[in-house]
Amino acid sequence: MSTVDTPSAPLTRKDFASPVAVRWCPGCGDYSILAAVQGVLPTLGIPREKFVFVSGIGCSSRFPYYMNTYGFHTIHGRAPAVATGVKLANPDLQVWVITGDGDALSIGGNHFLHALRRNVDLKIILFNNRIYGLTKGQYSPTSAVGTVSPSTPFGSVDQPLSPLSLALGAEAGFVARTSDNDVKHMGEVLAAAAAHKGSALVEVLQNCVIFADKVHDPYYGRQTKADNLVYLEHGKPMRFGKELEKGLVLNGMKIETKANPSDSEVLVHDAKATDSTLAFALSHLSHPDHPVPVGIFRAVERPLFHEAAHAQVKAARAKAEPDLGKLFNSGSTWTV
Amino acid sequence: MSTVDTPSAPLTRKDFASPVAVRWCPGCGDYSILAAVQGVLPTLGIPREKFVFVSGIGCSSRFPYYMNTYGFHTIHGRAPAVATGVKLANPDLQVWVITGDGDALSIGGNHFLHALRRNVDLKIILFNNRIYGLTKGQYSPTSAVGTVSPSTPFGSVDQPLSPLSLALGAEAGFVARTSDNDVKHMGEVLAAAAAHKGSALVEVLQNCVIFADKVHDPYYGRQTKADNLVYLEHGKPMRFGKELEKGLVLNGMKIETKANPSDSEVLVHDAKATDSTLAFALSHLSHPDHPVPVGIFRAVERPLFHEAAHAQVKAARAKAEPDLGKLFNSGSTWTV
Amino acid sequence: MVSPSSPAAVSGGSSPEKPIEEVESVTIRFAGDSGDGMQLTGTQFTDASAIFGNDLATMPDFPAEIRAPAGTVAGVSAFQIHFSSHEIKTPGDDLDVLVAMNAAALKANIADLDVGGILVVDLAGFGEKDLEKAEYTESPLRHGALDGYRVIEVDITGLTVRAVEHTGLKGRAAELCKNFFTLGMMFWLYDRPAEHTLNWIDSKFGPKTKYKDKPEIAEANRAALTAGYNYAETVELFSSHYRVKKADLPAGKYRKISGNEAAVFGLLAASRKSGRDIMYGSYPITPASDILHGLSRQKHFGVLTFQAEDEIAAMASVVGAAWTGALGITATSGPGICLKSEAMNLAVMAELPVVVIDVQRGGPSTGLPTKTEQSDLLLNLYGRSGDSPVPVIAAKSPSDCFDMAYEACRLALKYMTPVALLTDGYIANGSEPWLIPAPESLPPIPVKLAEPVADFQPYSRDPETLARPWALPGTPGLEHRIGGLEKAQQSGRISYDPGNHDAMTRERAAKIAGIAKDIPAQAVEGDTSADLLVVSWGGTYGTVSTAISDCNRNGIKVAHAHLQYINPFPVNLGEILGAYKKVVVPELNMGQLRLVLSGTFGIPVEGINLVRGKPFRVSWLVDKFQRIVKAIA
Amino acid sequence: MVSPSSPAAVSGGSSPEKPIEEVESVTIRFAGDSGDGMQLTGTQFTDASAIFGNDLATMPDFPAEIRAPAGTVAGVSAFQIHFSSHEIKTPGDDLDVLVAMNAAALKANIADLDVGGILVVDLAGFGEKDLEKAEYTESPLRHGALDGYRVIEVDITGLTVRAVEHTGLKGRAAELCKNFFTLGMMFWLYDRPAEHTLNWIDSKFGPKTKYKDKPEIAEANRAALTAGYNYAETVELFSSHYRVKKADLPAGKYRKISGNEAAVFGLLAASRKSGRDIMYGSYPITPASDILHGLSRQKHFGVLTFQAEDEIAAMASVVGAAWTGALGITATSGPGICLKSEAMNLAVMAELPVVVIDVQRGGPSTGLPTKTEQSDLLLNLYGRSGDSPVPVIAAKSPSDCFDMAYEACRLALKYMTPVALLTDGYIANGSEPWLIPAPESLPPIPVKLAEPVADFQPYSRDPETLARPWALPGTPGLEHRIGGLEKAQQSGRISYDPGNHDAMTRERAAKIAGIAKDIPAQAVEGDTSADLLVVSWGGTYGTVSTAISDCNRNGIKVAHAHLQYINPFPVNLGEILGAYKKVVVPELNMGQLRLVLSGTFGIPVEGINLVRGKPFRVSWLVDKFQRIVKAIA
Ligand SMILES: Cc1ncc(C[n+]2csc(CCOP(=O)(O)OP(=O)(O)O)c2C)c(N)n1
Ligand SMILES: Cc1ncc(C[n+]2csc(CCOP(=O)(O)OP(=O)(O)O)c2C)c(N)n1
Ligand code: SF4
Ligand code: SF4
Ligand SMILES: [Mg+2]
Ligand SMILES: [Mg+2]
Repeated sequence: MSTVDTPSAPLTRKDFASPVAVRWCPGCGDYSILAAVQGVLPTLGIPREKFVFVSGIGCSSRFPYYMNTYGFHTIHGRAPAVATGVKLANPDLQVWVITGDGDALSIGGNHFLHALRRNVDLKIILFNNRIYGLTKGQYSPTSAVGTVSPSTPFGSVDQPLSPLSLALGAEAGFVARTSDNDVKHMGEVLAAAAAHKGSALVEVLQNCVIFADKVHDPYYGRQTKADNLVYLEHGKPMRFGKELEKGLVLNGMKIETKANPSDSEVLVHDAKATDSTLAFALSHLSHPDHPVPVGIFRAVERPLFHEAAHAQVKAARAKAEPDLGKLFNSGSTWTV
Repeated sequence: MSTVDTPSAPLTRKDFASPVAVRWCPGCGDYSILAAVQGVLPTLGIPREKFVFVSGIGCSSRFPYYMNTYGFHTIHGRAPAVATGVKLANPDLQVWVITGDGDALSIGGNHFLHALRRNVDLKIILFNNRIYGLTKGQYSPTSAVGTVSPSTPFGSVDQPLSPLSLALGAEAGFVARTSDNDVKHMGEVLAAAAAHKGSALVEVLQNCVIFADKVHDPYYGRQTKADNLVYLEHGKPMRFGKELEKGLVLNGMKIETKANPSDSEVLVHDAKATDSTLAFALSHLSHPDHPVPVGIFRAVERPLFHEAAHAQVKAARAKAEPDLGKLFNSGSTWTV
Repeated sequence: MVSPSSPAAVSGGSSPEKPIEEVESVTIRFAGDSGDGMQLTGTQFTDASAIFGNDLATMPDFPAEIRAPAGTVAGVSAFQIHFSSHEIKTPGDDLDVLVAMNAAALKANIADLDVGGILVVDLAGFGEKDLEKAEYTESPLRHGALDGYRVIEVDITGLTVRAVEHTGLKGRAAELCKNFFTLGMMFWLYDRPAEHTLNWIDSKFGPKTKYKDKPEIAEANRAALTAGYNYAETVELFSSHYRVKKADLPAGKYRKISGNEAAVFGLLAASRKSGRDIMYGSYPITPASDILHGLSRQKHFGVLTFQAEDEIAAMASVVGAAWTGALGITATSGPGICLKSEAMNLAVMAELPVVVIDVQRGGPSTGLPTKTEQSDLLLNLYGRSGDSPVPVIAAKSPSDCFDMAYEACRLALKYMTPVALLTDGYIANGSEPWLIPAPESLPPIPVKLAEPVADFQPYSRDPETLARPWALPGTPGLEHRIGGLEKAQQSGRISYDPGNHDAMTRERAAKIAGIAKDIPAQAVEGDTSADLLVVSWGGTYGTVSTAISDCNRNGIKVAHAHLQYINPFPVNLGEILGAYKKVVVPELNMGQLRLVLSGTFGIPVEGINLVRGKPFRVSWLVDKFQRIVKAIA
Repeated sequence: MVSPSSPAAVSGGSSPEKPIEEVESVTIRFAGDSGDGMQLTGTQFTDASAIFGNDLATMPDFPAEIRAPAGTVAGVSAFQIHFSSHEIKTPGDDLDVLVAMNAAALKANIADLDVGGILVVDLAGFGEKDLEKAEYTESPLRHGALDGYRVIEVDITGLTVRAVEHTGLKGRAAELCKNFFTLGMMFWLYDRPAEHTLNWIDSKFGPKTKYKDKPEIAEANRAALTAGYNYAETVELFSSHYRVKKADLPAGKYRKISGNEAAVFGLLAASRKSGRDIMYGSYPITPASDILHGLSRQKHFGVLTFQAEDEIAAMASVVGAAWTGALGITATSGPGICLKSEAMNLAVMAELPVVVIDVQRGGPSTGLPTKTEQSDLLLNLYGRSGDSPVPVIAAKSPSDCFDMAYEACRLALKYMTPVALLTDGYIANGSEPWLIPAPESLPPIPVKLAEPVADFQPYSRDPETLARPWALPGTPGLEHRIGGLEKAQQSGRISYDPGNHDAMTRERAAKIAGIAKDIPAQAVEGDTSADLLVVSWGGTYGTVSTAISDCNRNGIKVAHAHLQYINPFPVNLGEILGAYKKVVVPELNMGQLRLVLSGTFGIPVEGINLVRGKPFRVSWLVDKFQRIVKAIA
């Protein structure tokens, strides 16, 4: 999107707060994500009217109402498809998609994966609270096996999936994870997603205080964090632990945790590797067997869908005038 | 499914041929896939009535009409969902899903990935001709960028995806690839899929003589094959080339081709690795930069969806009688 | 003051000090913040009244899907109960009593309080902040804003905190008991027994529960209840209290039931009676989710519940299951029906027994997810490509959801067809007493499975029902192939023959039309000598029939035909319609049944249409009918 | 024998030797195996006739989606052309000439050949194998099976091979020229000029093409054409040949156009006239795919074509594009409409300009994908949850698809609403001459975009059209949020207010109903003094109006109203219906418009219904009308 005509006065987070009263449960993780986004947008040098937020349905999908930008609260699971139309119709816009684990991965799985495959230039924020919040607490595709919910009183039996693994399976170019309890990290990751040319998926570990409270605490809690999260930084070794005494090492193609490893053996993160194997392996590290990686797993540019589509139009226009008369009279005609 | 009551006389391929005249274009790759399946089924020791073939819509999806088993030619993209219902309703059946690259990956992407994620015990054969055959030749999600088709006269601009990468991103336990021009290999792979407990995806490189003729020839053609296909066998080194003079080696997490490698450095295939990283890396090897792997990429058992679902029913039944009177009178009642 | 621990102390014995008035029926609405436990309070009051022997109807009113900030109008949750000594069919129009736990609750509900009605407010909910959140510039409790009501101001929260002090509970925890204090006041006011509630407290927080180490909780709730009861009695709050006599309902054993509960029971009953296990595939959506929740707790009935990835998969999975021999069932609301239509159409072509329940909500699009409406009728009748007839039936009340769910299964299995069952958010969440049937008394649902024959014809038809045979995968000798392409008559093979398509289209239509022979003739209630016939359907039965009784009682002659079967219509419907000068259809939509009636019978039919996300007000209907009758004369 | 290389030799100059008869109109069907090039032969004959100046109508008949084995009935491909010296509107009922290139083609088509009609068969297509594949036990050419037809047996394949020998072409390659030999025979029989075809051969295979190094191909085709022509003339094949005079069509420049081509042109014209670029999102489906194909070749008109992953994404993407300022368009067939309904409903709520084209095919479910039907009318009118009105219009002929596509865009943009445009497989693939309009002559399509204002109200309404403003993302000062939840009047914010929902529901309805003021009044054709009014809609115009002219010509009085606007109906329609003793609606469905007419106007309406996957036969309709008129009298 263009960054040409930045507005006279620099924007502040206030400029992005809509007049509507925010209506999530007190303590919901969505608040801090909203704050993080409102903190990042003013730093991008893009005029406010060029931001568009498209969402599906879910607690998370109420997000656009709280942003003083263009916003479209669409239907369940279809936000990436609607957003694709928005971006194609006006490539000059920066289009954000707000979605949940149910919205994106359950009913919306197909549009989610095809938007990533085509590399439509969308910034997708997936609020992963591992539950269906809005419909009062049914389990979701990211819920652990055995999750007791209104629809699974005896525990869920579906194997969950990782949004990031699925995204990489669909050839996503930018894939990241952050958490609602770390506003600074959210800000950095969201800024990177905004800067990335092409579709960018950001999974936010989000807490639903009502239906899945503390679901992420075992790894992102204040106490648990140090030993259970590993921060990925391009070019940096993958160390974690209170004294960074632990590290991730490679055994064949398997990533394992090692105590007090030498610098040489610790895996160094390469977010720019064209090959997505490392990112995929990292996307499968899950609690409790492994530390949960947060940060940017992959940031590789791929051809932009809207550019390629518009290039064909430009090329065609360069060759021929849009002349209706010519069109009507093409092919064989006769006069009476 | 049960293999208890095998029929008196052993079945032959004839037993699986339906009376209906087969209606694919002369030379279509679908014929040999049909032959391969009809060759494998009699070897499984399963009575004919226990086989069910469920398909979506497409040339490939006509398949069930040609099988003298139970068959359901459903609607476009929904076969995995229909088949899930079939398997849940009667776990005793061996349920095969016949689908195409458009049917499974375009309109049906969501059901495809969720069936694999849940590990529904379906044998999915994906006829990948990299085109929409039935609707006369539009490009598909597996068509190369630049594919000229009726809907893309200036060439397609969508980046394609690999069905196997996507399946692995969805946590698929059994993932394989074979080709319509190698009936023996098809037979082996299909037999392994049938034997695997859980969902099994078999991608068949299939030639559409009408709309994408020879699309696979650069790597599976009689001439090209030796240098461009690598046969994966569990525990065997990944060698290829006329004299097996080439091999796949690991460079960090990247798989590369090396000429005349030593046995020690050649990657040895491990289809049973619980970690799907190797399979994922292999699923990304594509022509012309790499040889195209065929064979079984991954064969790892995961909990069976229908077993877990029925276990809950069994457990509940063990605890309580299905007593309507009790049900109606549960909770607080009063008498007038 | 009686010891809080003795239930007897508060059990209905009317107290001599205060006069007690007989009243016929009463409507109370408990309104407060989502966090105030109003649904619980209402339910407890309902149970007490039910057990006491009144007839009753209730209507919860949840805040819209979103969680609203505490104290705001959007966050108000309410529960209405109408209880009576005679038969009633609606939760009532105007309120006799409104309980408002805070300013927002007052603002959102005061309009419905009858003139002269009792308004109970918790003063603790009318502080500066509360007024602000409710967007009151000044307190409604002052300046005579509430003149004309019998306002009763009580510091419910404060009194509750004190009443539970002895248990050690403090702060928020203590305040949370205020709904029981309120309940106690209402128990006294309407002379209700408290046993049930005390037992409930015990079962929920008592020694046998996970709260066994927290006896103070049970104790506090008991104390609050008792304190409220005694407070109402001692303090000069109410000039008198009231008694609503037992209603003389048909003898038998009753329970309270909501529409969604009743649907679950009906489906389970049909499964048992037909001997076919249920495969329930669904995707959560308001207000249908409770059917999924309810069925998934009944796995011992052999029910498989499958939470699919979306409505398309949910529908497709039950079609597959039905083909395989299960009773395939799914439920959703409007947006989900849109998504199910293509796969439901496959079931029409494949002629398989599936039941599709549409718990209607406000539309179009996401619309008003938590509000009721009847605007999916045409969608269910005609929302599929091609000529695609399916039976469409509708439940008329919470308990009727049992009968109609049962009937939907019977028709699906007997005629090998998808069946659409319509309910709505109002009857799905509303509840009423249900005379518990004896399982033996339910009509049988015989099921005939195809048996191996020489040359099996999947599309041969039963001469009487026109149903095709049900041949289950796994049966030796019945191997066959079906699908969504047009089939040849009898053989079921693909056929592009022009004549065959025409014939099969007519066969499918005839099969559904023939069901008319198998359903009850249409009954007419009210004054059949009237010139005006009112035709209604679905969840409006209670309000419409009540309005019509009122009319007839006041000498305004009106006849009433309430439809439970919309496709096919009962055989005698045309005749009935023809017998009246004027036919009017009141609907919670813009005139959908009206169109179908006119379109089917080629006669003029007038509509009364309202889409406010709520049931009709009886008085509003009475007025409409009155005008129309006047106009005819 | 004339030199094959000289076009003049075969250019229409009638040959003295044989008598030449004048005939008014002729119907020919070319039938052969999918591989025989019958579509090409038919197209060439059509072009020649068009250029010669006849009026004409054509109808291709492809084999069903699946590829059938060569030589089987399922694999037969046919092309029918009706050409005339007077105005015609249908491709004809009975055939004057049937060309059958093999046994299967004969079997599949002989039933339509008129008694005494000419049957041309290629003997090479009647060998053992061919008869077997066509499932003939014995050759239909023997045993008088074909008595009553003028059978002309020619070894077309053999003669063709010999005729092209000199070019060096052999075997299959040589045989492939047989369709040109056949064409040559027909050119002679109906005295058609061959220039066009000779030029076509040149443009396709000539020196300027990729075949320039294969001159033998062009030469062979020319030779075959000439040989066929000369063969027919020299050998005693036909007793005489025929001439069909020029028709006196309105003066002007013409081209041949199919419905799908015309739709593409109409959409492009609307885009130019409104200044809004098209965003076309679609998913391929028979018989709508050609609109996607056609538009994707016109990118220089600023068209973006997006082949989505499914119909849901296709619909959703155009909704997003329309919100962003594009003219959002999608097309599909029945099953796709089912899938689009939820996202289309979002466009109803969001009030955005999108056009949804349904090229109808045989249903329900997958049905008869390559056959025509009119059975998606109710789906388009009512197949969405809630009260969800959209304009529904229908094209009546191939060329009318241009006007109606243009009109659909005009309505969508002017009223900010999704518009449903119905065509069908018959008019989409059929073609007719089109009097090419001057682009300047097309009505303007003004578009007003919202401009920044102080307190922008996204749901304020234009007093005249009730349309809401179109505020494009990217415009400073118009930032706003919309969605699928009910909106407050004016502000467009979420509103759960009961009164607001009722008011907004009525506003949406009033906006669409108001379009009636903006569309032409309904015209009545035929004999307006009749007692019988026939009302038709969509693609049946040609057959129905022809049948009605025939009736009136034979003194059977029938009036005809053909509807292009079904929602809303033209303002004067009710009045028209009221003016006749009887109203009858012939439809290629089980009575969908009939239901809507009765339902809307509360009068009895009778249906004539046929679902054979084909257009009506004019003679069949005439007979029906005749009986009805008799019955009235
Ligand atoms: C077509 C359709 N089906 C179902 C629903 C009901 N529904 C709304 S949101 C939702 C799931 C929300 O879960 P998620 O996407 O994780 O969002 P969260 O509320 O957790 O933020 C469902 C099932 C709907 N609105 N539309
Ligand atoms: C809902 C719906 N949309 C579109 C179609 C049209 N359609 C039928 S098959 C098909 C694609 C087939 O491609 P693929 O799955 O690759 O199968 P193939 O024919 O190549 O074997 C399409 C678009 C349909 N039948 N139903
Ligand atoms: S239900 Fe959960 S996700 Fe939804 S608003 Fe409340 S806390 Fe947040
Ligand atoms: S079109 Fe292609 S895929 Fe379809 S039957 Fe013919 S060759 Fe096979
Ligand atoms: Mg969630
Ligand atoms: Mg394909």
